[in-house]
Amino acid sequence: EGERYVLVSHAPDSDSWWNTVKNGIKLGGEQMGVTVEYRNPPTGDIADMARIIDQAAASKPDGIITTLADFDVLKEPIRKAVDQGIDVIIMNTGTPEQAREVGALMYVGQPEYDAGLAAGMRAKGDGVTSFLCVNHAIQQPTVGERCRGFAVGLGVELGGSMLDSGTDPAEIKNKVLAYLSANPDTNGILTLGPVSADPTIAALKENGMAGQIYFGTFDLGEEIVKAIKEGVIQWGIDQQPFLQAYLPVVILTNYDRYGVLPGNNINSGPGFVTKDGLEKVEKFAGEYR
Amino acid sequence: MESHLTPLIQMKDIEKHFGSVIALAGVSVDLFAGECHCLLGDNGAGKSTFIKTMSGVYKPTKGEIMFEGRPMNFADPRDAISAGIATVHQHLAMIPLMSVSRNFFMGNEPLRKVGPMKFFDHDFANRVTMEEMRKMGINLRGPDQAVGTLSGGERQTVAIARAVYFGAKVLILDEPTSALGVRQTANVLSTIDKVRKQGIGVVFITHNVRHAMAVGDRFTVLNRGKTVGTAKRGDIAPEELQDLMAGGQELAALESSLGGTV
Amino acid sequence: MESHLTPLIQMKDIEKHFGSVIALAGVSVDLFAGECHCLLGDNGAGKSTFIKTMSGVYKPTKGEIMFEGRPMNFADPRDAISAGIATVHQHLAMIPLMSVSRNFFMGNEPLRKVGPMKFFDHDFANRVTMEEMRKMGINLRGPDQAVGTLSGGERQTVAIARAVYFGAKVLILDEPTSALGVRQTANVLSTIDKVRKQGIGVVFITHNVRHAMAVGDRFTVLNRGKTVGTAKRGDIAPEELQDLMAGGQELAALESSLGGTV
Amino acid sequence: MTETPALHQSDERIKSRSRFREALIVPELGGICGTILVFTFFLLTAHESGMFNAAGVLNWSVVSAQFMIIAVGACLLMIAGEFDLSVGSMIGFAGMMIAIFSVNMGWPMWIAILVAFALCVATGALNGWICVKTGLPSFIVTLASLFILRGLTIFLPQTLENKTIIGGIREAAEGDWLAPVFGGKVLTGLFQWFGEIGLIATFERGVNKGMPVVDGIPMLIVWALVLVAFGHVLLTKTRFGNWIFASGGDAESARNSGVPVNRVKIMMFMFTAFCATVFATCQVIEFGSAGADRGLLKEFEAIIAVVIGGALLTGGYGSVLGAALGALIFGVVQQGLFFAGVESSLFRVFLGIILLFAVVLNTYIRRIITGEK
Amino acid sequence: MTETPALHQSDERIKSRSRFREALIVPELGGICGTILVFTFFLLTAHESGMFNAAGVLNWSVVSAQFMIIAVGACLLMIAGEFDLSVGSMIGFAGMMIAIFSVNMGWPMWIAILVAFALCVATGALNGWICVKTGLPSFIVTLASLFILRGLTIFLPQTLENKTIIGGIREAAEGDWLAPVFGGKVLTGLFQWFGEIGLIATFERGVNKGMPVVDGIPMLIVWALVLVAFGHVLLTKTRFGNWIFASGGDAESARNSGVPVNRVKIMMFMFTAFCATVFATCQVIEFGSAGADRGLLKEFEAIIAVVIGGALLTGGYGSVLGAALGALIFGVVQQGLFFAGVESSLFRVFLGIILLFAVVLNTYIRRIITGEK
Ligand SMILES: Nc1ncnc2c1ncn2[C@@H]1O[C@H](COP(=O)(O)OP(=O)(O)OP(=O)(O)O)[C@@H](O)[C@H]1O
Ligand SMILES: Nc1ncnc2c1ncn2[C@@H]1O[C@H](COP(=O)(O)OP(=O)(O)OP(=O)(O)O)[C@@H](O)[C@H]1O
Ligand SMILES: [Mg+2]
Ligand SMILES: [Mg+2]
Repeated sequence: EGERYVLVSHAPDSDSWWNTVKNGIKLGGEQMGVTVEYRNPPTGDIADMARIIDQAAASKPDGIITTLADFDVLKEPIRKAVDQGIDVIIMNTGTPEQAREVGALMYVGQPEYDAGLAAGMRAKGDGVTSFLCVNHAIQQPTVGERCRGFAVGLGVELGGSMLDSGTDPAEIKNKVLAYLSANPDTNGILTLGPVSADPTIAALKENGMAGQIYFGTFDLGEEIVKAIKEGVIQWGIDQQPFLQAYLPVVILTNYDRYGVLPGNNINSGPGFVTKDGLEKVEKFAGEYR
Repeated sequence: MESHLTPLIQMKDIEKHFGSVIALAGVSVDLFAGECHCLLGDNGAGKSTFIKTMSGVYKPTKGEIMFEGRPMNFADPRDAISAGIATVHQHLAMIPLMSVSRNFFMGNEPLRKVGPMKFFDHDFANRVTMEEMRKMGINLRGPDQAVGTLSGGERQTVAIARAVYFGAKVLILDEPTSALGVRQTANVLSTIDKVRKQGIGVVFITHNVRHAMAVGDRFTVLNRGKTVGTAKRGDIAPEELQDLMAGGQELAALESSLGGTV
Repeated sequence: MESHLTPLIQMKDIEKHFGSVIALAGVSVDLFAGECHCLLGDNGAGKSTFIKTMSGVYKPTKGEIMFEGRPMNFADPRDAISAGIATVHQHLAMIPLMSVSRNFFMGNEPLRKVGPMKFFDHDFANRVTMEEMRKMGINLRGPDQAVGTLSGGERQTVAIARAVYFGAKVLILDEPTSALGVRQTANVLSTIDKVRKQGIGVVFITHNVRHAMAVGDRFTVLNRGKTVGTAKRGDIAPEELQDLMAGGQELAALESSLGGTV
Repeated sequence: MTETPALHQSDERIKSRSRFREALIVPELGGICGTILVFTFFLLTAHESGMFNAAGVLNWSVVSAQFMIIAVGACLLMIAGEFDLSVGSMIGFAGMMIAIFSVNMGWPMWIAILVAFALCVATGALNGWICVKTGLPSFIVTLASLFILRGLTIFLPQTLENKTIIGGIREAAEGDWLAPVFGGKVLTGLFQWFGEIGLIATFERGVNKGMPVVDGIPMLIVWALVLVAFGHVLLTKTRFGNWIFASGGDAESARNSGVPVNRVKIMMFMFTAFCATVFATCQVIEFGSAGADRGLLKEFEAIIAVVIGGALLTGGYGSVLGAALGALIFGVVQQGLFFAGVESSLFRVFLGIILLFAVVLNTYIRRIITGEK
Repeated sequence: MTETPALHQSDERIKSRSRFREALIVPELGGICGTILVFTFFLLTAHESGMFNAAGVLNWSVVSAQFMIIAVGACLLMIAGEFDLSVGSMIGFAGMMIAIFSVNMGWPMWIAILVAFALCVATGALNGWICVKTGLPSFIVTLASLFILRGLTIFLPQTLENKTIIGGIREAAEGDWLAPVFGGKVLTGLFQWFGEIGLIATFERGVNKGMPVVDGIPMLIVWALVLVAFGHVLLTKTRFGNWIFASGGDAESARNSGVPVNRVKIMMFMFTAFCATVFATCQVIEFGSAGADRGLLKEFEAIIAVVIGGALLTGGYGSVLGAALGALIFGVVQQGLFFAGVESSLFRVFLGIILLFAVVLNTYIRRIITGEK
């Protein structure tokens, strides 16, 4: 009873997607009767994140749940935490192999590159030949991996098709419009989250290409779900961040209390959300999905 | 004759401390309408500090200010200005980047009504500025020349012309002639003379005995933050006054080698 | 007698334009060692601009500067200083936030060797500063008082004391006495006198005829950016000089009403 | 009084300069040259990309209008001698407040908008008050507000709603009388007609088939123009404008001359906050959602536009029209780079270079023409 | 020469003030008070959280040391009257250059490091040169470099490697003679012994089992202390220090007095760049990878530390020791908030409030003690 866990993410403060993760640990913590603290580097600087893991370890929690956004940077602090007797679970980014290497108990998440690759292969099957990838977080290396995977899956060069869009919705919208106007042969769009997806939807509605162009996105949000329903977006990749946060809390608690542990890593995604079966998704988008 | 009237301003036992520095240690001065009261004294005697308490820039640490017989407490220079005290500070109150005419009317902008709205009347401001500066002996190149490009004396003249133009009941001049040429100085002195005759009280700070003697009705000498004494015109000789201003020290030795009154 | 020697500085037909403004339209002045050359003239006549070209602050638009007989081209004030020209500008070259002693030695810091390294010799700087200021008649509270808290005259005295202390061959003083009290003025004038006797050439700008007459060997009057003329001491009466300074205009009317020479 | 020589005497000391050259010496000059240059450049390099057809023009106009709205506030504040680094956070905060009030609390949209305005303008006043009272530089004070407002923008929706993006604002705004003032379009009839007579291209496919590509001028642009006009008149034609210049030029001197410097500065902080809130309101009404990451780095973009427009960072000099031109340049360059198909990760590099180029050009032109040394 | 009255006369106009109070009037005062306050606060509230055990102390020390390294540069530059907003981007850029040179191009580590230093210091010099030559405010010039450097930091690895993180630096640094100067640890023997006698907790499992949790003082901390000492001596004890104060206090006056203002400013820009590169090198050597997101917003953190440390944003006044204390306060507060378990989205709110509080306190204490009005 009353164990204390710390979840460390690599996301900057303003990244709204991580909110679902916070909801996951909140619910997990309540249900298991443990406290879970959420920590992140305010600017998304991964070197700062390493210090936060050190700090978390120094405060002697019962376990740490962390992302592995940059293996090189984070392996040392995580391994040190493990060596001090703290149980660690890797979530969200990273790979099962890397998780094993740093001595973590297990990995729960969706390897970004692989998710992008799967999406790219799917899009290729649907006939996409050239694409635009709207990246609202160019400085964050993990998100870009999705584009890279997508390009490889599609079998085309990434080249100039990744758009450094910034986070201002009007600018994203108008940049997408400008890009599409300058590159009229583009027949597929990939957005990397609600921040880039919402204005892109608006852009497509404005230039009349909504529903005409192949459009996939990562992560879910209210507008995205609505757009899937309207047929503007073909699919959204849900990596189920709620599970990425909720499961480690449950697993760590049970491991601490009873010593039980699943025998394998858990891939929480990629799950393709399409028009079918949107009801629950719609209700909880941005909150638990 | 003045003693029968209430003074325009009465400053009683003013003290002003800056942290551990005692700039004024009890100075009393009064000013009647229509007189030119010269404030004299050595460097650092506290003259500027004193007139700043008079014009609302500083609050005195101790002491009382009476304006037209009523105790007065200026919260900031704006209060003093609206009470009718116009001041030309030693470090001029000019904005270098702004044009002469904007500076001239700063805080007293002339307005022109256009329907329900009031706009800055640039034409009027420009005209008056050129006119007033010409009266002081300065020919401006144009009213929209930036003050920052004027010479030191030209700048000072703008400040004085402004104070005189708006001067209401009291005009305070802190070393107005220090940077001025001969002609401009003569103009300022005769302006003081004219203003005084209109019934305005003038406080005039200077280090130049001749300038003081030329226009002063009364002379108050400060030394090291204290009043040394006040004398009426005619009661004191220039040489005596000069000795007082120098803090009572003998200047004879020096003067002889340099030929006459400095 | 001076005409046999080469002048220390010879400025020939100096012109200086600021954009469309012609501040100097051909001014020639020369300065011999051991003389005090007074530069006189109305406000805006171009005196400050002229000495700034002399001290390397401005590059002349046209004209030639000869220093000790050789043509000279100062790229910046540092060059002029190292050539031996010390200047006290009208708008003082003091840093308000810095202490008096740091200001005093700014650009000429005394060094103390500790092994292979050289450090700022604070003790020496403080001692000299207090000493020199005392000589000028100012008692500082301490060498680490910030210049910003000094009175206008005190500040000016620091600048003059500094220039005199470091002054090498030429000392330029732009209205040094304008903000000074009687005692400090006397000190500055006698300092000029002393310095001149040591063989240093002094350029002295002032609006006060009496100050000019007290120490000047030659007088050059500028008007509207041009040289009006140069006169030797004794060749010209104060009243004449005064008329020249005022741009040749008659001041009689004014003077009579204000009592004697301004 | 001595009579001075006749006026014409003073002319001997001024080189003659043509009227044309005189007229050029305005703070807007750099902005004007920059605008001409930028348009020439993109007309030459990107005319085929659709940058100058109706949709393209609207595209960069909207982005420029956004910059203009915040640049006007930043410009007046900068002339008054202060900075506001919290503009970006304020945009996020204002949008979030509107979302919370209207969607979560279910208030009518117009109340939500008005309360958000009141809150933000009060925050601006607080910023100003702290600066004025403590004498601290506004850089530091508003840096603190930057952190605080951004923190609240993340924390509040998180606590109230478990989300950091709140949507459904468009629905909440339906039928409201105030919302169209920020999110609507004007002159739709005119554009419809343009489309019909073929002046403007029409959609060839999709749901809007047959409609004109541009169907009206967004209120965002109207707001930008109104604010620019207001700011310009305020600054150059009124008493208050003189006070703004004076407060920024030398606060001490202005105070000694009776200018209520503190009041002027606080009011300029409030105006900046007002502009930020206009920006935020237009944004949430248009996009229908408020996010915790809105407005990031907008404070810098505002400052950049103002400086390109010829204002001095140190205060006391500048022009609202210049700032508006700066915003236009900034918007056109930013969008133009995308129309021109520049590799997008090089976008920042270009932005930096153009910024530098613009300000250097600005200074240089001013020097050539005014003949400063 | 007139003899002046004896010296003691001048004392009548000064209220007596104790020596202790005199000694307090230093720019560091606010920093000292702040440090005491912050430590007291966290000792009371977070003493059980492990903040003050060996690992905890090391944690906030390292973070504070990081701040110190960039604060020293920012402090001297600020005193010299300029800003550098490109510090954060420079950190990212320097790290990325080291990574590209050593990993991609396969140069020996020491060459990579030295070339990166040369590049960055040259960039600093360029920043300074542009500021000095054009007379533009450094705010704008370095804002441009912020964009350019960040853009390059994203573009270069993107083009070369198709990603924005380059790893494998630790491997490349193995056996190099220069790398340990940035990434090594000192006093490892002493800490070993501490661990043996039980002063420091030891690892419980893994390859390091039985080793102390803290096994030495990272070179980062050594660099911080060395740079602070160097900066302090430079500023207060040398001729150049006087020039720094003078250049920032009033560049025009300093120039007229013969101070080579331009040289001083450019050198301070170079020193700031040097500090940023030290930061970056320590970071890449310690963590083994360079990313495009490194150093984001570090420029503000440096400025905040310097201002908390009592320097004036307008230049001409400040102290390196104060800036170091500011960095310490900032580091302790930032990590302490984590230790104290503050809700992470409120972290920024706290940061903002503390920043504001610190500077207000700073000004206020200075006023009380010096008795300014
Ligand atoms: N803000 C301040 N802080 C500390 N000391 C001050 C301040 N202002 C003035 N002083 C001190 O108070 C004394 C009086 O200064 P003040 O400027 O009033 O002298 P003054 O009589 O006008 O001299 P001057 O003739 O040189 O202008 C001086 O010694 C000065 O150093
Ligand atoms: N930087 C500048 N830009 C434009 N005009 C200038 C500049 N500096 C000086 N001037 C002009 O040049 C003329 C000469 O100025 P200067 O300062 O040399 O006069 P001065 O003789 O020193 O006057 P004063 O006795 O009042 O100090 C003035 O009319 C002034 O307006
Ligand atoms: Mg004075
Ligand atoms: Mg002059």
